[in-house]
Amino acid sequence: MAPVDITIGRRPSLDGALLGDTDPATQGGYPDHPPRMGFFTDTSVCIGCKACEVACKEWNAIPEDGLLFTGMSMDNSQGLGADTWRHVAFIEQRKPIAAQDPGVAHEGVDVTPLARQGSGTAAGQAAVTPTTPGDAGEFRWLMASDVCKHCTHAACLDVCPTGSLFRTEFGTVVVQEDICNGCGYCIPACPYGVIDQREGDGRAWKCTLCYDRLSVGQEPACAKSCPTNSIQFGPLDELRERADARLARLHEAGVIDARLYGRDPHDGVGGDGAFFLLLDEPEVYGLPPDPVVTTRDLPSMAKHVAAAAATLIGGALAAFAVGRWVS
Amino acid sequence: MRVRTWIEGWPVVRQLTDGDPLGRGAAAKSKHSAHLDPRTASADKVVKSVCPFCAVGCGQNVYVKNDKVVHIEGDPDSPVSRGRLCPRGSSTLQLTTGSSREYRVLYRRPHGTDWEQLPLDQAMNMIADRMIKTRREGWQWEVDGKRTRRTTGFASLGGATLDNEENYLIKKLFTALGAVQIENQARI
Amino acid sequence: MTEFQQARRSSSDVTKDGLRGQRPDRDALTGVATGKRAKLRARQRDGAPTVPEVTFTSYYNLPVINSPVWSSPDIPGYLFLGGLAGAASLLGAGAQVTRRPALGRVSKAGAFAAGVLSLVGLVHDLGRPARFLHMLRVFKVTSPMSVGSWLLSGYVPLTGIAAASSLSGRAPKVGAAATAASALLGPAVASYTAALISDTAVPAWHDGYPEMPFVFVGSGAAAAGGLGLLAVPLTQSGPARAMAVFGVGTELASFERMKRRIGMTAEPYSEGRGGAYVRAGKVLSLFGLAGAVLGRGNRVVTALSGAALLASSAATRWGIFHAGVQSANDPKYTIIPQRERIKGRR
Amino acid sequence: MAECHPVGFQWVMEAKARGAKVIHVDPRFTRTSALADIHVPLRAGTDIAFLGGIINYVLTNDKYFREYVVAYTNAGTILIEDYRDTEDLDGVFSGLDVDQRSYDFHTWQYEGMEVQAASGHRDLEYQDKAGGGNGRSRRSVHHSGRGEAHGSGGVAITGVPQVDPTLQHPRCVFQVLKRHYARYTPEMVSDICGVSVDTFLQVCKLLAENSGRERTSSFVYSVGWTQHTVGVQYIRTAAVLQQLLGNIGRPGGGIMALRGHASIQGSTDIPTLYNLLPGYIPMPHAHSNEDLDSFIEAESPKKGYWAQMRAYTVSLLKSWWGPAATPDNDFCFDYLPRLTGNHSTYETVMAQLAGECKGYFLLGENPAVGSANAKMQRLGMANLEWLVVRDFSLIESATWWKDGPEIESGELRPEDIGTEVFFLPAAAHTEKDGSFTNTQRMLQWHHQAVEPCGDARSDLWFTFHLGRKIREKLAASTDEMDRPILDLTWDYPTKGSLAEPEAEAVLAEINGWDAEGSPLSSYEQLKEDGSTACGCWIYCGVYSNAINQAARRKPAAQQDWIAKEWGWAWPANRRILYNRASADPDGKPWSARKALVWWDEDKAKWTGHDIPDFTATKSPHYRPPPGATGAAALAGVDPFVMQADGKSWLFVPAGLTDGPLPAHYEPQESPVPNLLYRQQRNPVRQITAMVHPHDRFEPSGGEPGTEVFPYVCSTYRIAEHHTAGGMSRFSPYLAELAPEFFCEVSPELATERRLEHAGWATIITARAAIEARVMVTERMTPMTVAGKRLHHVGLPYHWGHSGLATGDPANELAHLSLDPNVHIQEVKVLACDIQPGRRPRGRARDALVEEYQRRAGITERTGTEV
Repeated sequence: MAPVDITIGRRPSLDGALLGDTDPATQGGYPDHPPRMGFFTDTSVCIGCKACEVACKEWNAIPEDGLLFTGMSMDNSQGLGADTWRHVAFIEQRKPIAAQDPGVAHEGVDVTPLARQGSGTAAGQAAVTPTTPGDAGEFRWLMASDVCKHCTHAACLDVCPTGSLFRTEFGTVVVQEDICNGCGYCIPACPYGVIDQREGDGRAWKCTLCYDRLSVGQEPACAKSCPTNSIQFGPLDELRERADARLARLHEAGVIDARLYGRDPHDGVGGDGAFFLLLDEPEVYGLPPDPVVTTRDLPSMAKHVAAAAATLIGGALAAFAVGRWVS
Repeated sequence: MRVRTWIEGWPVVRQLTDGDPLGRGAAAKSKHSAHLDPRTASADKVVKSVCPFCAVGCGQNVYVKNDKVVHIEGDPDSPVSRGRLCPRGSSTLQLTTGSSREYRVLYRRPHGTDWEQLPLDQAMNMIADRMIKTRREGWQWEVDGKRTRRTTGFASLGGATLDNEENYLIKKLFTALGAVQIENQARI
Repeated sequence: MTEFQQARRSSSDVTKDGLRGQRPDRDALTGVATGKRAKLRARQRDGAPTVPEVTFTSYYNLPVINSPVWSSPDIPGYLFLGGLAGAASLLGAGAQVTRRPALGRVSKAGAFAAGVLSLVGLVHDLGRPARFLHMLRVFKVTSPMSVGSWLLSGYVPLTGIAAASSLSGRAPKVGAAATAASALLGPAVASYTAALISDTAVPAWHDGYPEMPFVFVGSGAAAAGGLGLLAVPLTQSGPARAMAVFGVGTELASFERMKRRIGMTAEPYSEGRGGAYVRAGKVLSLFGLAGAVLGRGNRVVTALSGAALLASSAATRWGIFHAGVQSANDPKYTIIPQRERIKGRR
Repeated sequence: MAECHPVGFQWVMEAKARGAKVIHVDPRFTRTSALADIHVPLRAGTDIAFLGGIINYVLTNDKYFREYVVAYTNAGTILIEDYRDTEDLDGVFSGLDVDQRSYDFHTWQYEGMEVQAASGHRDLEYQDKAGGGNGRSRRSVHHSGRGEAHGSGGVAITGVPQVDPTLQHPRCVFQVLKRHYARYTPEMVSDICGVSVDTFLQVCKLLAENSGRERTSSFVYSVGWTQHTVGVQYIRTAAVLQQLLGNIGRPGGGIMALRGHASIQGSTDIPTLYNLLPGYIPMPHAHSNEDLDSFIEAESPKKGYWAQMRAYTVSLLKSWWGPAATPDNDFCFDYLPRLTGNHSTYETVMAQLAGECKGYFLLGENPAVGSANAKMQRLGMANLEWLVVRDFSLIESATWWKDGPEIESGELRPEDIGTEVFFLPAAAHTEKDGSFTNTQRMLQWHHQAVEPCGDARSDLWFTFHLGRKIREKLAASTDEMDRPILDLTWDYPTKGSLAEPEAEAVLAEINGWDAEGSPLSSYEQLKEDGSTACGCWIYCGVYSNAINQAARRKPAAQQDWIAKEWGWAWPANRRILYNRASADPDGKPWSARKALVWWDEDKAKWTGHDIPDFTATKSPHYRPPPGATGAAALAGVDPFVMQADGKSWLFVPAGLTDGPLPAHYEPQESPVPNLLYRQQRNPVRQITAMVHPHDRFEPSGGEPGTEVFPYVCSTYRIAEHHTAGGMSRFSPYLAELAPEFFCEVSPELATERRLEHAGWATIITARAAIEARVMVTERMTPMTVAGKRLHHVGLPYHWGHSGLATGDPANELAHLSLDPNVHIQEVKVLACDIQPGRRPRGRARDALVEEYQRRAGITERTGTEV
């Protein structure tokens, strides 16, 4: 038996294990790894065709996710889950993109009372496809393809007790179907509501960023299908550069609402491996405005747990100390 | 030996040995993950094809393994589509290999209330017989004194989803049989 | 025509030598190139892009995060039983030291039974129960469930040995060692589940993480004390009575503190199913506390108060469980605090 | 386009990235609108008014590309004095025969010339040319329409046109055009289309600014233009505009048809259509003693490439009847069945109902959902003796006898339906070799990947073996009736255990061969003497050098953007038709930044990025000698080589059944009167053959009862599904994306009719009542038309009762009033009512429709006026 090698030098630094800008593949024990790969989803050119949803399902053989007419504009898949790994959101708004002339005219109707919380109204309670209130004659239809963010600091991966969720050499986060025992911990841990349990199967499923395809140098199925290049795949560094240039160009062109989401390596999850260019606040698309990886607070939690445990011991000691008088 | 392999393979041990003390990466990788074999890479052959849905004509690569189509995706070489497919094109694998496809001849007899099965060859003979009969019954040598040499006994509809070669044979055969009511989606 | 528009006029030429200037930009700029409204927007382009303040909105009021798939009674039961077991192990060890054999038997047996049942609950809730052993595939300090699994896999056998020795009277030294070891692990067993639920994106759970361990150990202590009051003769139940008082006090105080501190994300602890359970737990614990304190000499009242304390602990865990689910299912609990946080940073 | 052709839309985005402006004109705000620069919602059915308004703008503001117009169009050609425009006759052209509902186009002629109808219509003049004939046969020819024959152009002219290059002559086409569109003012457009004057002028300016010498603009359309009673004229209006702007034959120009099926272009080129033979050669009509010579004489022009029609026809007959086709028997020309009028799919349904047509093949088509007035389709099928359905799954057209709407309502019982139904599973494109012709006329080969399973077979297999069996069964026949089938060349090689015919052998026959059997490489090699055979002359060259050119797949990255070595486009692998027009009359590119093909003076030939759609060595300075015929009769400045005069036509002197210039008519059913003319509808729309109790029309334009159907509904497609759903509703991944039939309405209409978002609504026309889930959305906008509020009801039409995603077919609502040129139904505009809640079940459903008919005072005469 070879001597167990626990050389310190091969260990990644524990700095940045839970927060901050870091290289997750190195953190994951891949000293020589390919560049970190990711998605940049530019929603400003998304046409909402849903090719990504179907291509993803075809490649990964994901089950059908229910036949439900939702009334949520053209979105009948509702969100990411165990059986939907790419999800195209549709939002109808009384807002201009920039100088587009949308042609619609609804001067006579006030949509505000119809859509109480704007686009945030549940479709079943609305009198109209929920619309963000705004000026009459303004209109835009936002579409955005959502996906697992492959966080730099991934809560799902951190809390997984079996090692089913693991960091790949590409810096992505993948669930291993031969390992997952369906404990379900990753599901509420994800700040984006991405991963979920498959009914009848019991295991947790989510986007793998087509780990199998990446391993032979092929791009993920969704990015490959995307007709308008809204979903761009590549080394994360390149994507970030491209996204910055794109944002600057859009701002210059008057698309003032444009913003990057998940691009910042100093945000609550250390930046996303799959980040987005959005045209409105993240929550409009169903994304959390300021997600934080829950394990960022783990050291503090541990301290509180320890203090509570000590308190319990103290309580027990005290109980026995006073026990002889109270019986 | 086996025990040793097992112990060395135990991720908890690998956490210590493989430079992944937190067990979040290399140490946690499973056997399955270590031997992923994407069917685009393991296919026996890649067959060049064209999307069967709309008329844009996007290129498709059809991946075949053990004489089964295992995947279909866009052909990046295509100047039409550059490898991209829409949701319908992306569903081609399901279209061609999905469970909704019928693989048996079905027959409904006149006034029948359900399908019956029929051997293909028998069905072909029955259809040929009916065509000969109906063609004859609807035969018109002349209409209003002018030679027509045709039948109006049977008609066909369809072709826009078919190959040029198929349309050619349909038009050739049915015209030679004297049929004129040959139509397709182009009119609709 | 604005300068920008001029620049945006098609720059792609088909010359005799081929295409020229075909990719001035990687992707199309949408909704910017028309004349009629360009001026209107041009004004807004001056200066840095500003994003207008928004009030709460969401995507069709759908939850942002996925709700836990954990089911009741498995998981709230697991939380409850883990607390009961951990605190009972301490009572068992104390009983051993202070020579209260009845209290020892009940507490040790209780700890073992609760430990086993909590494991059963955990395994039963797995999507793939047959893969329970995968829990020991890795040891992850970042996963309270991983740490807890290793903890329970050491702790439960120890409580079993302690209980067996105590009930049978055999191998007293082994029993004593096991009792001591389980008492060392007990507080961790009673408290780690707080980190387990807090270490999620569920607003009501995560936001409460500083107080949650105290609520949990308090609740566990109340339950373990309650068990003692229920099943141990008056002569030996003194420490259990004190433990119960300590537990209820810790739990109620910590809970109140937590709710006050976290603000709106505490709403689910007072509303709906979660709120109802929490209220029931509070009433039962006060009832139990009163019984424990006032019914000191009465075996029946003591037993009843013990039962009430056990029930209150369970109700509290059920309440916390459901409140968490409620907070996950309403997007406002995810979005509004995050919005506030962003505002606070500006 | 982003909805139905998303992958094609990447090129729109590419153009946008290079600065192109995208204008989307559509009643509803779609995925395309979301990314367009301007979305112009206009009232469905008013495109001619809208485009006519732009033509008027271009003409009155001198925005047309004068050099192009003068050189390449018939703008200067002078018309005869007899011509009367809609200006003169309040909405109709001269030559209208009200009783016959048809036009005599003899008054639409050029001065001093005789213009023959375009290929499809020349038979109309058969009487004039070949003698004989009577009014009745002429009418039948007329009613057959045959506008598809324009697919490859073609017209016959004799004589020399009189041209005024100054465009000043009062009877020259340009002046006629100017007068014709003068009343299409911005205000009028606004009133008719419901588009604001501002928006309309903005579109005009953008289009005019972006056209001319230095810039080009392109139009893209789909069935939103074709499915009207004036569908052909919609596209004609765009053609007039694009000619005026100089946008034809040039890079970045053109009018692009986005077609919906993989080989719908191919099925028109090699037509499974009643009125055409391969390569747009017309099917012959019944005349007394007609032979090949008189057919060619009547059908073929003397100039341009259509002058060789005899060679094309003889080569086709040789490829069909081989050795049996000899000069002595007219190459078996007599074997071709003859038409006696219209035999289109909708007439076929009427023939089924009448019991005349007893057998029916459905080959990958689902008329029970996808054709207009779906109920009539089903009733027609219920009256058949036998029906053969070939498809992947059990589509509605295969199962209507079991679980169709008429069974559900109790109107029919399976026990009472005598139709014998054969369902034969079809092979998928992965299971057979073959070629598709895409919407750019490009043939692409798909290779067989696997053998089909079970009984699934290709249609090549089915047709070949069916023919083989029939020939065997009739082998002993001496009946003259059976000669054509017995003489047919039908000996294709087969392969594999299933005896699948070799598709490439069929392609070789389509391509054609010479007397030695060597593949031909160009249609210019085709001979009149029977020494060549060719199954489709426009496809000649696809198998040149015995190489399957359609299977060429040189990667895009290894060639220029024209990608000539990917697949093969007809004719002769030219990618942009009439590209001679990209150069000026001297052969130089109009602009250095718009160079496509040009005359190379040194090499004395045409060269460029694309293959020149022109005789390669014909100098721009070539002028035809007197008496020249065929291609030689065209000058070096005549880019439109399929036209007998080499010019593109602003004014169409012959070839269209409903007028030489497009004029706005209201749809068959419209709540709005025609504001431009007294003539409400297209006077020659095809309607009379279709009058049937299940196909009643509604009152229109303010007639009593119009108010019963106050809304305009339009059927269309969405990205999630494919046409009638046979290829999408049975796939879970597509079904879940759009699981139910829904209608789209504006918040205003929802308020007016108390429609509940995500609830149910019932939509009613004079034909049917259907139910749909309601999508209330601001994407649907109310319009002000003729001073009144007008609402649209949007109806995606993909659903039926079978498959995973189900719902009522929108086509139940449609009627059978057709375009007179091509017999396409008007499903893009119908008048309807909408009410909250689900439709009645059983007999009550019909009762509701009858109640509406009664309230609107509908009789069999309603809506049938000229």
